[in-house]
Amino acid sequence: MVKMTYVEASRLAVQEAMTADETVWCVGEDLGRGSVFGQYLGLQAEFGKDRVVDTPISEAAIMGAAFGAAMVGTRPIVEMRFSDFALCATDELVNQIAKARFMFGGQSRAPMVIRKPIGLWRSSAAQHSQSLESWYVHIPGLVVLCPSTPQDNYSMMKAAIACDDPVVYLEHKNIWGLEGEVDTSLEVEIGAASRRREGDDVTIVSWSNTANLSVEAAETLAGQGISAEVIDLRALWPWDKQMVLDSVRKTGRLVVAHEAVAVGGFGAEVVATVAEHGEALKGPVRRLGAPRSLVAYAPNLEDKMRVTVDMIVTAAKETLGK
Amino acid sequence: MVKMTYVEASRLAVQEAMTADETVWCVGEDLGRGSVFGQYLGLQAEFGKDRVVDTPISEAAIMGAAFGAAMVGTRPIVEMRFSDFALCATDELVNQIAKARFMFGGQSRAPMVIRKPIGLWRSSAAQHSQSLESWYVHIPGLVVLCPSTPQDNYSMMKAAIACDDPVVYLEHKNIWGLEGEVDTSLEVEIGAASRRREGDDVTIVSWSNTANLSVEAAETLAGQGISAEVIDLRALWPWDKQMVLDSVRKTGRLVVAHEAVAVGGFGAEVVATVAEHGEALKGPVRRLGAPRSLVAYAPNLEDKMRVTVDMIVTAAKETLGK
Amino acid sequence: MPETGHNTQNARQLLVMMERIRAFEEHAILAAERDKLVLGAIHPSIGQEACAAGVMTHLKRADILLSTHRGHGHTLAKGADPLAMMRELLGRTGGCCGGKGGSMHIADFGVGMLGANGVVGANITIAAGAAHGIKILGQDHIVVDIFGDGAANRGPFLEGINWASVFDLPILFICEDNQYSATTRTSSVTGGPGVAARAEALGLRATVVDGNDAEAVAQVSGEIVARLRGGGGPEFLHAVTYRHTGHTSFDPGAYRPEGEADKEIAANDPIARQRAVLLAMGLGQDVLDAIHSEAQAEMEQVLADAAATPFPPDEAAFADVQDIGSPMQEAY
Amino acid sequence: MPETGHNTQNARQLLVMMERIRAFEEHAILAAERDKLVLGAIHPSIGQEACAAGVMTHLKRADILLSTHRGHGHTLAKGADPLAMMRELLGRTGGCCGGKGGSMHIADFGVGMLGANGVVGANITIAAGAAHGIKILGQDHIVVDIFGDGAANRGPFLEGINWASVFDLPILFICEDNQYSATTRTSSVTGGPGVAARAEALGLRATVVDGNDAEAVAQVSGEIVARLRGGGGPEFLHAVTYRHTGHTSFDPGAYRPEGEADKEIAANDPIARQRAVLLAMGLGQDVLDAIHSEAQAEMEQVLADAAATPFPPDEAAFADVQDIGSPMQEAY
Ligand SMILES: Cc1ncc(C[n+]2csc(CCOP(=O)(O)OP(=O)(O)O)c2C)c(N)n1
Ligand SMILES: Cc1ncc(C[n+]2csc(CCOP(=O)(O)OP(=O)(O)O)c2C)c(N)n1
Ligand SMILES: [Mg+2]
Ligand SMILES: [Mg+2]
Repeated sequence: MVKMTYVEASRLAVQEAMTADETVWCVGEDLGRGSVFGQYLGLQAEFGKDRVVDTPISEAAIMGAAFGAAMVGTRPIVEMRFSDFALCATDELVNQIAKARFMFGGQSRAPMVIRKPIGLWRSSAAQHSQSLESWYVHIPGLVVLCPSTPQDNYSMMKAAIACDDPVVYLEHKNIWGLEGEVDTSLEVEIGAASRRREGDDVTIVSWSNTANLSVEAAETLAGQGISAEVIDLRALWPWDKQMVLDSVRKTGRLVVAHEAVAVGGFGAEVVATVAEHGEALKGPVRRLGAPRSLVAYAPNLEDKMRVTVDMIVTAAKETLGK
Repeated sequence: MVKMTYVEASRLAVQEAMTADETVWCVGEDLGRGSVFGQYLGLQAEFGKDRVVDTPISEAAIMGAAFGAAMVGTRPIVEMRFSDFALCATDELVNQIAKARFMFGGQSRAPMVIRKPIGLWRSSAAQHSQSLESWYVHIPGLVVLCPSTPQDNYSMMKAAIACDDPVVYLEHKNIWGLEGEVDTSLEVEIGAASRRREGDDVTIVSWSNTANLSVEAAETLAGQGISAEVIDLRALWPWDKQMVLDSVRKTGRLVVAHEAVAVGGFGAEVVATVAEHGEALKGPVRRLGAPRSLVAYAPNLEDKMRVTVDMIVTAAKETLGK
Repeated sequence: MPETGHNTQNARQLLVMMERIRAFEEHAILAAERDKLVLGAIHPSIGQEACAAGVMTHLKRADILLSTHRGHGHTLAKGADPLAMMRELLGRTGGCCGGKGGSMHIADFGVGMLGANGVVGANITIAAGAAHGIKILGQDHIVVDIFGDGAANRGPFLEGINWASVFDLPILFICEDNQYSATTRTSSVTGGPGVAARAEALGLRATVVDGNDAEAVAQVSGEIVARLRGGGGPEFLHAVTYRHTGHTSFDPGAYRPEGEADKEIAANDPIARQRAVLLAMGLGQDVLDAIHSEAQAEMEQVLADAAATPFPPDEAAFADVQDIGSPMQEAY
Repeated sequence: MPETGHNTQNARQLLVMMERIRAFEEHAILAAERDKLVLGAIHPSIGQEACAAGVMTHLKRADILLSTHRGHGHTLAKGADPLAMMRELLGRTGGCCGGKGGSMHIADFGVGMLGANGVVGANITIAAGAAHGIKILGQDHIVVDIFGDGAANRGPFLEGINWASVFDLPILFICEDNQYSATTRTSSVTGGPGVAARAEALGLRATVVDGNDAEAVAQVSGEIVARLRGGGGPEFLHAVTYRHTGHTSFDPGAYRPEGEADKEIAANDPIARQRAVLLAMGLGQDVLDAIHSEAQAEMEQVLADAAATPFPPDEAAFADVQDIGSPMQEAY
């Protein structure tokens, strides 16, 4: 067990994977200086400019070229800087990368990790704050991961690099400095959720940084005599339906919480799935997400878009009729 | 009432709007020859090349330039040809058009109709068959419309052009030739669903071409003594929650059916909303959409991605325990 | 007759390949229109065969090719099996993409053909990346990417060519310019002196060639390929040609100025021009006729065989999407 | 001293504007670093003021300007109120975007400034469209779009400039080239002879100017604007300058070669150079000092006033999203 931050954890995973496999390389803007959040610090010095590649500001080419290089046998790690800018490479990701293997009848593979930091950070306004994980879950061909802890950002990054499918890897911009113990021998199976806390009264399903807030909420609830189970999905495709269904069967109550806009968010998929399975609930379902508005620059307005610990606590209590 | 096809209906609406308002113009590839499906046939001859503009193959510029022109006071109708190609202009639509008014504190408007023909047509494979309506619903700032009949493609196009918000207007590629009576005096309020058929036993919620299949399914069900109510949402944002909730309250049973991939589709939003409102249901909920796979070229494989009339009938019967 | 630097054998090979491409596409059109066996759109390259034939003579199997929606000719010339291709157009088992891609996504990775693309211009960045990958892996083959004149107005043209320029990649970009972007005359929507100037402004050496002259294409592309194999940087070739048909096999092409197509076909058909080259070299008309008939016969058989092949098994609809979270395990 | 073609009055105005821009940004940095009042990133244009000052002298209020994330100078020079701008940077009521955009989205439609943009290169197509709209409406003003050297590697550069070229629009594209794309030396990721060659290859007349020489910028942009007003086609201006600070106010810029910044600042600071011009014209040092102090005093007051302004009302979080389906009626 080593103590490290969320950003150090994924950096270590990348560094180890690059050491172990010569075909793994990183590509994106400003990587030689570590990229915006220090995710690549030191890697160019260690592996050289040909394996930690500084690119022009050409998101479409970064994504498209990485794909071409993946098709001929390399394993690129693609840095999009802010998930918002990745929208400049949507055709490349959705029409090309996600579909090639199928369209070409299995002739090609795209073993790529596509890193798109998501989420509210601080006064970054509408073009630097989005969380669009539900988009990618809707696209067949893609694996979608949302690590929320240093341990997961280590183990899931390792799993993502090892995966032969294109993986949309969504780190959260607000927790680069989050510290935690990391066991580098721990392997995470893609698609297995993490039960961050056990409980009997209500199930809280979440992912990314909101999972951390959900754990906090569960602690508050515990202080009020309510036992909440927190499931951090970690992977949104494939996702751990079974753990969610089992938990809801046990608790009979469900809160789903995420940072993205609620309307059309992946929370809808979770709630709809539970509804379809006909689980008998003992209280109303609660789904928390951002209102269908935009992230403003002014901090007080920005805060209006946040799902907070308090909101999760309140929602959990509502499912219990409290 | 005049009989016309789905494609003629929207063409007439565009032609009338251009006649009434000099600032309305159309922009896209090959418009002078009517575009791929004849949506613009005759309009360049009538309004000239400056108002029915043939563009380079530059989706990003088509979208971005139309937005710039909208900001200075024109009302562009933007043709994306196939919704799939619109992914080349995602930054423009999502980061720019949808957000500008808010980011600029209300200084700007983007009165645009963005036409993106969706859906399965015939042997068009994975890059020419997508339905991504749920993506756009998830983006604050956008209105999302999915007309399914000639009448709606007339009236809703009129409403879309009159609307001061950016409207993502999703026509379905497989029903250009669908005929129907059109009353050109009929106005449709954006956000009002259409009750295509009344019924008491089960509510079928749908949109776009799947709404037409749902009407067929309801006819079949009627023959088996089951009375199905078919709600064609027509607008996905804003959407007519009230009509859906009222209907479900009446029937106690719900099927949601759409052509897009089920996982992360807008059907999840509908089911989740009904669940959150705690409507007491008398049978299991059914959500129909494409499997999370890709559209193949071979017709038999393509068919595996379809939601059919039979599937809707079966799902409705399942909600009734039959 | 142009200076060729080729012997009769090479010149003859060019004709054979062009005849085979044309015969393949003529039969594809028959399959679509007469037999209703091709349900999706096909984009014939009839009239544009010189580029495919001329360039591919210089590529080895391990070299990589990417193409466009109008890619049958390139694929065949790169060495793909026409029966597998025709099966693909008919959506059948044994199609080179298992019937899942169709004409617009034709690909044969076994011969280094990494795909046509349904999105105009999208392969430009992907091809640059294939060359980048080759460089990272320390391999010595080269990449050729062929696209249309319309693609030069899409962003990936700038981003992909700049990429190749910056990373000094072993790639030849070819603009096979048939002068039309679907139904629009490309010159009417394209600013500036032309695509070669655009490529030069991005740092590439650019060459312009008569794209209806198979001999000339073979010659200049041979020189370029030699430079690339010698470690030279990325290059650009602008080959001007003409599309004899409409944009798709369904399109009569009626928007073209009266007489334009007839005139171009009469004056510049690359097959007719190559026949003239061979006649001038001393080959007999009978030999030319035999080349033609053989190609026609080959593709007639190919179509018959393809039509007799079954559709793919239904399970293929869920195969080859992804390993983890595959719809074969979990489709909803 | 360059040939100016300006009288002292004009030369003085250029200095005044540059001093005001610099003072504004220096106070913005103070607000960020000393006062912790600016929470988001700000991208100072210190060292790059010549372009803003020189070009904007020729624009009327109705003319349209678009800019980048590094757009304070352009916006101020176009005529925006510095207090409204500083309030925007502090996210306050009365900010030019109501506190909702911040530095990266600064805009003042009232003076024709249609926005900075957080996405590199995105405004190139939007600006072309603004010019297209003007043409459709039969109006006679012009559009100026300013972007950085890094933007020339994005697809919209090609698509937007080609668009302006094809539709012959009244627009001037300016590449304000500070030689860096964030922390990367732009020349290391840019192929070919330069951005002007790229614009020429797309059909635009292109001019290169010393972007640290306000007089030269004013002169050439005056000529270009006159041609545009006279109905000339779109043009391109490449102004080479240098960013004195790091990429953002938080960035020390340590990746720049030892001594580079010091040398550039000493030799090429546009304000120092313009002072020298004015001294040579006979103005006294006291006048220059007064211009400086006035600008500083103005912006000190602006910062104090902005800091004293309240944050926007919470309801603003839901306003101005859309009319139909507005979150004010329906937020979930
Ligand atoms: C991004 C994109 N936009 C539009 C289309 C529709 N489309 C298919 S082919 C074509 C014309 C392409 O012209 P060109 O690049 O010259 O190739 P050609 O068809 O002439 O071979 C168009 C517009 C597309 N496939 N992709
Ligand atoms: C599409 C996109 N990619 C990346 C970024 C991150 N980014 C912001 S500014 C910048 C550098 C831009 O360089 P340049 O265009 O030269 O402008 P400058 O900052 O030098 O004024 C980058 C990479 C972005 N905002 N948008
Ligand atoms: Mg063409
Ligand atoms: Mg720069």
